[in-house]
Amino acid sequence: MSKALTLALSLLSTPALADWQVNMNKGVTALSREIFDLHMLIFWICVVIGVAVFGVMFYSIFKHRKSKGAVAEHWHENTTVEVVWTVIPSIILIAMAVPATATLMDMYDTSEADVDIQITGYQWKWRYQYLDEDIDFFSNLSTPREEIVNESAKNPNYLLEVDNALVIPANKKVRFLITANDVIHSWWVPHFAVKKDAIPGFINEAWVKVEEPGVYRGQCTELCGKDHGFMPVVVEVKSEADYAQWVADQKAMKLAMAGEASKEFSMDELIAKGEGVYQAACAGCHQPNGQGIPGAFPAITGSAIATGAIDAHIDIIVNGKTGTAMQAFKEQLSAVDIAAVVTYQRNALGNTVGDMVQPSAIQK
Amino acid sequence: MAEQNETKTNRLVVRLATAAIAMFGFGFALVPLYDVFCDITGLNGKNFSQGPAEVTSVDRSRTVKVQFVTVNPADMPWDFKPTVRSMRVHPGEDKHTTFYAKNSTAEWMVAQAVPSVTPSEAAPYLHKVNCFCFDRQPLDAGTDTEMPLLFVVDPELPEHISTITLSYALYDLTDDQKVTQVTLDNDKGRASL
Amino acid sequence: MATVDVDLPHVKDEDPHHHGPAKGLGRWLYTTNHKDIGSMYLIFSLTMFMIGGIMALIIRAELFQPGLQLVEPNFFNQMTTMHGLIMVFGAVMPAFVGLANWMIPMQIGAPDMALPRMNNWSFWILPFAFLILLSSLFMPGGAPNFGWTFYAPLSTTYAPESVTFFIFGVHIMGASSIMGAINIIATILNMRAPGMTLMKMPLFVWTWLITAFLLIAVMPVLAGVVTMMLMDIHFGTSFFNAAGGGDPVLFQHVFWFFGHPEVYIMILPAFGIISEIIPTFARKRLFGYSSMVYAVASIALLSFVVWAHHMFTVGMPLVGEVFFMFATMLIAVPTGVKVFNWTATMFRGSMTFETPMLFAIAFVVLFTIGGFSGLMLAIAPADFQYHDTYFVVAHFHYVLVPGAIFSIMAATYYWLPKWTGHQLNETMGKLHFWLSFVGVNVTFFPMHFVGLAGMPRRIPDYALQFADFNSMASVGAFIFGFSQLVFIYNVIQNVRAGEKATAQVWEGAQGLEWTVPSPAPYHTFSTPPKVD
Amino acid sequence: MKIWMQAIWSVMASFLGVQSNANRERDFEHGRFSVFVVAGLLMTFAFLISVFGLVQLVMMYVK
Repeated sequence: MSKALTLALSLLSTPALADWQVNMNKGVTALSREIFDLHMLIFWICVVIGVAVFGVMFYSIFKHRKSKGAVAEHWHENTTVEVVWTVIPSIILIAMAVPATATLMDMYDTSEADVDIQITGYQWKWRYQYLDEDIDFFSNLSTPREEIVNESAKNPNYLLEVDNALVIPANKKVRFLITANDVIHSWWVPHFAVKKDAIPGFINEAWVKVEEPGVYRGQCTELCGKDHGFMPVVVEVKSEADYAQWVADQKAMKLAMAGEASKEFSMDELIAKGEGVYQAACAGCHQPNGQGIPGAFPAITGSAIATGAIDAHIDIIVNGKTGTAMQAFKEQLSAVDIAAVVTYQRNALGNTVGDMVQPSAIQK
Repeated sequence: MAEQNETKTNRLVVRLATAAIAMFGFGFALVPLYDVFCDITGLNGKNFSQGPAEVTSVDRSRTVKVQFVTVNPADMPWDFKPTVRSMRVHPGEDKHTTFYAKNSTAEWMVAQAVPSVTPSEAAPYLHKVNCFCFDRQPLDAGTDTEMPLLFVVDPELPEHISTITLSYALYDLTDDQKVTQVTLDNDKGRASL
Repeated sequence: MATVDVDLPHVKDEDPHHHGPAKGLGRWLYTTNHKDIGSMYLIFSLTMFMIGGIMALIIRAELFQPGLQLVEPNFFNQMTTMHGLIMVFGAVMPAFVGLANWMIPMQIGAPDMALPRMNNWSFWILPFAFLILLSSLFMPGGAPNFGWTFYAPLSTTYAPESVTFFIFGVHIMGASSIMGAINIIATILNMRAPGMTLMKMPLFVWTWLITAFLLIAVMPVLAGVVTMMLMDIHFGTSFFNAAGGGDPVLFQHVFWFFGHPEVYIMILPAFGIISEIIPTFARKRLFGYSSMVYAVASIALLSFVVWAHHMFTVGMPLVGEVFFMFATMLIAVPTGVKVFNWTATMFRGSMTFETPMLFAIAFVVLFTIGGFSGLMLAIAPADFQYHDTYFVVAHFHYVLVPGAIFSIMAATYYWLPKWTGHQLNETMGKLHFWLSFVGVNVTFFPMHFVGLAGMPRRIPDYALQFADFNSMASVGAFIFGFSQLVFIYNVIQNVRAGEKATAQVWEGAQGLEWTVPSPAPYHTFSTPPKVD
Repeated sequence: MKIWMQAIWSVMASFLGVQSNANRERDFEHGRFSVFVVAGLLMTFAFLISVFGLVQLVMMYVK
């Protein structure tokens, strides 16, 4: 009785919007619908065979019971029957493989693409580089930590939201060049039916042509370590005009960022900005309170580097430390972000060194 | 009867044990077998072609788009990017491009690039006549360089392939170098094990 | 290791001056008796089943609700990895080896296994292999957290230090399996009673002979792949490290070349058990015995040519994908169709439904559901949506839990009266069956839905749209988990007391093992039986 | 030669998974174990080649 109670309680307590999706996403591309149809076709074939087999079995379970006086017969071999019930399902299922091959060949279409995007999997984030334009950014999980540790209510896109989504044009062939920086990841967007492993040292390709603009969410689908469940994929499909506008905005923003790097900042501005950068990029390992995890990730509070020479502090953030989990953040953070987080780490989390560094001094 | 059974069992056990050891060896034999299989089918975008390709005619009627992509693995601080993002080539003609690399750290380092081609079907048709990825590339602190790549696309490239992407992952081999003190890899093959 | 001391009641067997088992711990440490070693394997497997089960409950408790409630993501990954390793190498395989040790000599009329001392040795290294593996939970950096399939480079360059303990543990488990396999082949081929030709052997013996050949062919490849890992981690080679010219995809190919025959190793003995139980309770001979023998034999060869259907999204050339799709379909169908033989055995039989038969029927129904989802996974384009999601988790749990585990439970309930000499308590057996049946379905059926909806594998937390089915699965997991305590109670109760079991035990049972008294004397068939 | 034909036929039957009792008794009475192993490996190799051919055929037909 107590089990049923907990079951009922659990179902009531989850937010109402959680839907009961039981089937595969039909998706928004011609290919994802083709795959959905293949999925339903093989599903119905299995259901038909299953109903036939289990029907006979349950019929004989009820009819041929000893308690009903059934007497067992003595035949125990009939190769013709066996050949029939082997060849027929084989033919049905092998016939199934022909349309599957057709779909697979469409998926391996190597015609020229309109947009080429390099997707690089990092330990626990994605990096998108537009080959034709000079756009290059990281896409981190943006679900606040409070929601993950249940200190605040979970928003509808819990764990499926990022700070910078990948933006692609609708009705255009977009080609993804997928690789990885450290371990094997896998880039998957269910509504595109695109899933390709990101393997370090090698490059894979996939493509998509999306018909309807919209936001489509997916996740990393190959175990890649601690935060494998926390590096989602969000793709924003815009109409061609909006996409062109977005590209222009990105380029303008890049210029502004360059300009900002030469600007002088006050200590408080740097610390304020540095806290945001710390929570997004460093808290994952060094923990929000800067204590780190003994034996795995060193603490920032009272760390020899964070309280020592400022150049060494900058160098370890810019170039990382070989052979350890400390990555080179040179390409992941702008000069302003690096200056801000260095100043923040030296004057917060229990450190009171008192010095600061300007973005112009950061030599990338 | 028992002794005769004894020897039969012992003979069988010896045969089974050697089969097990043979399969252990087979596990290791899969490594070279895999490389041969990759070379033929271009599986996983690997291609080991180096040196001048026996390509005679230049097929002016067809152009193929060749893209260059670079990836820095986990702890590789160098700046590494192609000077030219992509180019259109005629199959059969030799083409040249360079890759820019800058060692922005404070020590001498040595690195090696690992090539990978997509679509993997095109891998056997992209001949690298001379490639910086054949050897290790040392760079002093703060210096930069332009590394050459001379390649030719084989005219027998299957019709349906119109774009080839050649990617390089630049790996830091400074520790290896210090540990093994191997002189620069002179057998011109891909990085030895 | 909580060992339940199974002290077989000493029954005077027909040879008065023959001494019974030694007394005390020495009996179990130095035993070369196939019955004692069989019991030790089964007790060890039950212990590992419980430990692996606790880890499964930790995983399901964390996944009961969205948000991180119980464990750190890194510890969650350790739990999924250890759950997989312990269940595959610690619960399922030793249980089948235990059943083989107990029953094969009695079913072929042999006095004992061909190599009794090696038999003792291949059991006693197992507890130490798992002590090595389990001790890594307490090491700095924690236990292995890279999944039971331990893909490189996560398992080589990015692994915790305990990966070396994992490698040695796997080496020792492999050695134990290979020695067990050699022992079983030697026993079956050389020590059959006169008259017990290969043609008359029970199907459990046949499936184990084929499984033993698979083990000998495949466990060394697993040993090879972990040795390559060891060399990559410690001796500076680059088998799987792209920096030195290696290739992580090479790891996947060599691992799955071992992996797919391994999943057949875990299901063929189950086919053998079910083919023993259904004819007994249907009181009708197995339908198409020859077809079963030949189909099982062909699996031994064909299971080596389909491994890459585990890697459809790794980026294989088109020809490779289509080839492995076709090969998988061509093999999956003839083997799947063997399920019809059991149905035909039941048809027009005269059936009774004691506990072993209930488990066997549940095996046939639920294993077939797992087989159907396997056929869906074989369709390469569709696999791009299924791969590494909870749909795959649902598939392999349906073929392993109601598959291998239910067949082991069915075998235990079927042969326990022969081992302990006491009749089974049917009501308690049925209670255990129905609780497990409900628990297994409530746990694993919703996983099909969240998998299709887009929930990836091996994640400690998930988006809100997967919340309801996950909480249902977690409740089912606790039902299934705690109902195994009923199983332990049934086994201990049966060992201690119960009405005297006859030699025949089940009315429809055939086979040499039913000609010896129950409980089976310490030494059986010292003089080979007459097989007509 | 007859032995080999029977062995190959039996191996093909085992790939389909259907075999008559009569053939089984014949195989186990007269068949030699090594013949069956070689026939099995040969047929597996033939199976690989035929599947590869089937794949090429289907890909040509479907293009």
